[in-house]
Amino acid sequence: MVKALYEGRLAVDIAGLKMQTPVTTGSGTFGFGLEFRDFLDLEKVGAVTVKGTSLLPAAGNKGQRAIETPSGMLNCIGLENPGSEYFLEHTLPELRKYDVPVIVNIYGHSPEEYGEVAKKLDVDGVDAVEINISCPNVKEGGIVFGTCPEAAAEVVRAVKANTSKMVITKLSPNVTDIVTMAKAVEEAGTDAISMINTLLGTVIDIDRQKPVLGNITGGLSGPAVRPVAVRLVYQVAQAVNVPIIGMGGIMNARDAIEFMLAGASAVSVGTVNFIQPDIAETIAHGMLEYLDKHNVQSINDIVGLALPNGRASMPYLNK
Amino acid sequence: MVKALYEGRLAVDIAGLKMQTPVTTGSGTFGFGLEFRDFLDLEKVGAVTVKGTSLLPAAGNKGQRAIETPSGMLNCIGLENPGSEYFLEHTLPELRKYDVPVIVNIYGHSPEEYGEVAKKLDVDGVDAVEINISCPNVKEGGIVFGTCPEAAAEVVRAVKANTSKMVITKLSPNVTDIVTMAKAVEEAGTDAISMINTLLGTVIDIDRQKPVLGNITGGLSGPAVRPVAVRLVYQVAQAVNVPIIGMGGIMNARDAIEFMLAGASAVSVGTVNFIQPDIAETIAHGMLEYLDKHNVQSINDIVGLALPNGRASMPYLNK
Amino acid sequence: MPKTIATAKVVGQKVLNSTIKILEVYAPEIANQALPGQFVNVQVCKNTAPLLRRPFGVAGVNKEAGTFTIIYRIIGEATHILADVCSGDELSIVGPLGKGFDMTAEKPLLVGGGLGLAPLKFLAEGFGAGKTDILMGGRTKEEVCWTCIYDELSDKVFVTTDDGSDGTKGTVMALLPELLASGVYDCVYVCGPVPMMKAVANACLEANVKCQVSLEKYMACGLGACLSCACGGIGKRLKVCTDGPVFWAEEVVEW
Amino acid sequence: MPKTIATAKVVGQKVLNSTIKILEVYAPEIANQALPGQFVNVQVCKNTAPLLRRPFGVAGVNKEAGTFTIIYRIIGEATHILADVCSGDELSIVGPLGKGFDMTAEKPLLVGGGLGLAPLKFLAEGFGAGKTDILMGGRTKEEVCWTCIYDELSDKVFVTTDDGSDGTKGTVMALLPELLASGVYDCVYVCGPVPMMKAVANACLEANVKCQVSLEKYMACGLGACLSCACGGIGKRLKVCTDGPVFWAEEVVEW
Repeated sequence: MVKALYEGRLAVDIAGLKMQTPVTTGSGTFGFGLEFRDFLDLEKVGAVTVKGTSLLPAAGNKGQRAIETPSGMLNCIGLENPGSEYFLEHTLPELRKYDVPVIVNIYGHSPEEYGEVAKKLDVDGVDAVEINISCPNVKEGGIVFGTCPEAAAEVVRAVKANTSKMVITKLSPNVTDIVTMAKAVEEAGTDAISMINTLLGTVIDIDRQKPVLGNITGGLSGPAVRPVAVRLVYQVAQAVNVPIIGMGGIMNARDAIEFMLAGASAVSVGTVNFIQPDIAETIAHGMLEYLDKHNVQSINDIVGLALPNGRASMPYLNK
Repeated sequence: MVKALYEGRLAVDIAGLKMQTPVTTGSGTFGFGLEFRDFLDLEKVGAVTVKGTSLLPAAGNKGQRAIETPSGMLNCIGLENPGSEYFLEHTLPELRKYDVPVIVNIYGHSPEEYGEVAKKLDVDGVDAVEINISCPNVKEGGIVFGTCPEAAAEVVRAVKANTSKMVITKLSPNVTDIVTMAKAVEEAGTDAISMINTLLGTVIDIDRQKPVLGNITGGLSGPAVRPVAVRLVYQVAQAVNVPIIGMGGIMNARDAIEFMLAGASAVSVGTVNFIQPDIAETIAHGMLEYLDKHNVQSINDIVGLALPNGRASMPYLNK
Repeated sequence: MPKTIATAKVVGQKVLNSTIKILEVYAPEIANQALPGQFVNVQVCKNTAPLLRRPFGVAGVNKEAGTFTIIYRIIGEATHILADVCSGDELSIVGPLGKGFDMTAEKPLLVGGGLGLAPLKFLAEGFGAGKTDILMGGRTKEEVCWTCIYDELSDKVFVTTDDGSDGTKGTVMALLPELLASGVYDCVYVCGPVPMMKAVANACLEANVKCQVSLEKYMACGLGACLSCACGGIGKRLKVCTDGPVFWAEEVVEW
Repeated sequence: MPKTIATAKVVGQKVLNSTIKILEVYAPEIANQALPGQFVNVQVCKNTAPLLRRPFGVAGVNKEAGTFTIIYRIIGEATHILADVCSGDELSIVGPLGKGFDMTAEKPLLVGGGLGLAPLKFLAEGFGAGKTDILMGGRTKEEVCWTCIYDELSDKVFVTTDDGSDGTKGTVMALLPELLASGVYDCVYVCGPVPMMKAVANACLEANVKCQVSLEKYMACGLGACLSCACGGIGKRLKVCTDGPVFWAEEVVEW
């Protein structure tokens, strides 16, 4: 890039992925990035994470797909997407016009399928792939990859074997022991961890006496889940040797900084994109104010400060 | 009781515990009930569930013990309580002046200790005990009883062996598979299940760069968690043969009815007691309005209506 | 025509009936661009509950004054807050959003019910006073109190109510067939409850009259990102927020 | 003296300085019962965020009018909402809560800083105009603008500021020892930041002058149920909300 944004004070390097700010976008909450061009400068976003992409097009779920809940929302889009073919032909060329890293969130229904998508997307213009392991494993009768360490590890290995790109694995919070999950995917070779995916929830329409969502359950996101997300990042940061991209209910710079103090090396904004479509760019300004207020030069220097022994608590920072 | 409240339309029988309304109070959110006498008629509450009681007095955690979060709150009181001795001598006699069922929430740090508290509280005036299994198992190096089916079952057996009272087991939501937990405690003999306990979370003070809570993490409660709680009740109701007392973010009659449609036979109001101290009584009126609107005689008739096959989905209703 | 996040200043609110209010805000960047059929996404408060913006069809613009209006029913948490905003208050509003109505009709017939009559008002103004006829249906007289608005705007105003308390007894389908048979109208624009829109669309198909429908589906972003409002089109998926909310009736396969 | 949930009607708000406002509400059931040192728990909005009520010390009552006042700093989500309430608005307020100050002192010295000066105002009024002396400390002149209130209420008004912009330079401890040594005061009432209260309590202990402290701890219910605000007493646990907020200094072991 011609010139570093913000004198490079917000620049981070996530397992080789160079971002001008620590802020990327939650998969499925920022479309393909292009939808937000009216509101922000895509080149001032740390990285654009595009929506979950599968080998073939997917129509998603029928019925109502979203509902607001107290300080949050449930969604059951069902990973609707035009498929990897369409993405490579129509979307990626558009995105390549912008000087911003592109992370493609991918999913499949078997480790093999994950591998195929990863191979298909191993092309110029794609800077990293993020594995969505919160999907039912069709072969294993629909149990979710993200709740079983072995299954998750198998998916990560399948993806790593089929791509030259940096690989991020997105963890599900719907588990008893997230640290075991994190170590399993680290062991399997993931280059970074993003967390958290949504919490499973439902809302019932008491007049119709039926669940509101067509899929019955949906994923809970938004500020309601932030305390849970920060706690999980706080735990995992003390256990793994890979960087963490923290997410879950970030609404502003304060919240983003909270995740970084808890051990996240970068953050992702999700639901807030629906409310403040320019947030992925503007949040950077609040981060700079914070650095100035605390006399810190680089955003990297605040990562993990709130851990029991501060940054010494993070294996990743002490390799 | 001289006369049934509300012509008995809200009366429920939870494994032998007869309640005049389906509304009880979340342990730790209603003190010993006596604190709320200025605001409501204790005899118009379905049952009073008193705060977590241990064999000996407990001082609880140091530092800040609560913090508000978006549509919720975190607490790390640390189960401070005056102990079973004090409860029996000073509190219970006061409570016995009221014609209302009393449920005592109990906890220990080993199955034996749970058993001892249960035995101590196996007295007149106590109508049921609720087991808090979300406590660290000291013998097992602090892993939480509530996240391990065998450990939870052991606690339930220890309590059942030491009491003649109806036994409720309160499930933790911080598990991968709540159905397995529910079946384990059912197998071990619990008479009813209450759910959910709080979700583990934390908040970081970005200026002090430290967790806000003295205990670092706390339990998340309030409307923020309601979609998760309803989803878990919805799942467990389809799997067990015992009644469920649903709780988690109930703020009003609509929310209480939502839990019952999802399969709860009774409900518990928690955090809302801090905001509307009369809610445990007043919520009944909203329930009656709902019954009238839908031409239903008894609140029991709406339990489970939102399940996939309606009430037929509940083993408990089809024994 | 770029979408913007406007800090709109509330000009004032009027009451249409016991549950419906008309809100006028000053936001030239939106007022100057909005077309009939488009909508805006309003943030009713800065706290996290209610969290999401709420979408409202633009009910009219005053380009000279730089203002536009939305018409809403006070029904939930968000609209109760909205009902309390006063002249001078600021609201964050994203817009204009979506695609508007086709404006090429020679003699348009508008058909609407409920809040669907709000975007149709802007459409009637777009065609010009007296250019459109309107057929409105409601359950009761109170629900069709919109006549006070359309008497000024439209040429002929046809009314139906389920209980017969105003106009013809029945739904809009009690009058639509003969209106279509008259051969006067070359395009029908319908916005209202889904059953009404489906019935009208089918009637137009049979009568071989063009028909545009304005769909409403629960949406989180209004920008084509969240896919909450997706529906099925011919051989492709449609987004109500960006491909619509206005569609030619035949475009929509799965409503 | 029963606690009640009052639907209080806002009488009006006054500005004390750039960040502090005085809110007066009509709620006779609370105004007629509240004693100096007690507090109320205010619900600032009906939505779920902010969720909990916010506790504020009662700053004064007008029994004839049935009103009372609270004084607050506009600092967070809740107080920003509170700052916008207008005359006529309704607020749900629970109170009166907690135990108040001992009123038996012959010659009381009030010591306070920050918002701690709010409950002390009610205490000064309780003792009667001119009956109390007050020593207030702040960082700057702006923080001790409360003199305008206490000049009317108290006899002698002593002021200290960290930066010397008003009164004596330093903290209240710059003046307290000699005031205690004067032997004029038989009881000191302190409400302010914890370091100030600890220092004052210790000085009183040394000077053998009785001292009451009014503690502030994060609380969720204010009713003695949640135990968020528990602290350590002599051989027992104390609840700031029901055993306090006012304690004799020696009662509190772990602040």
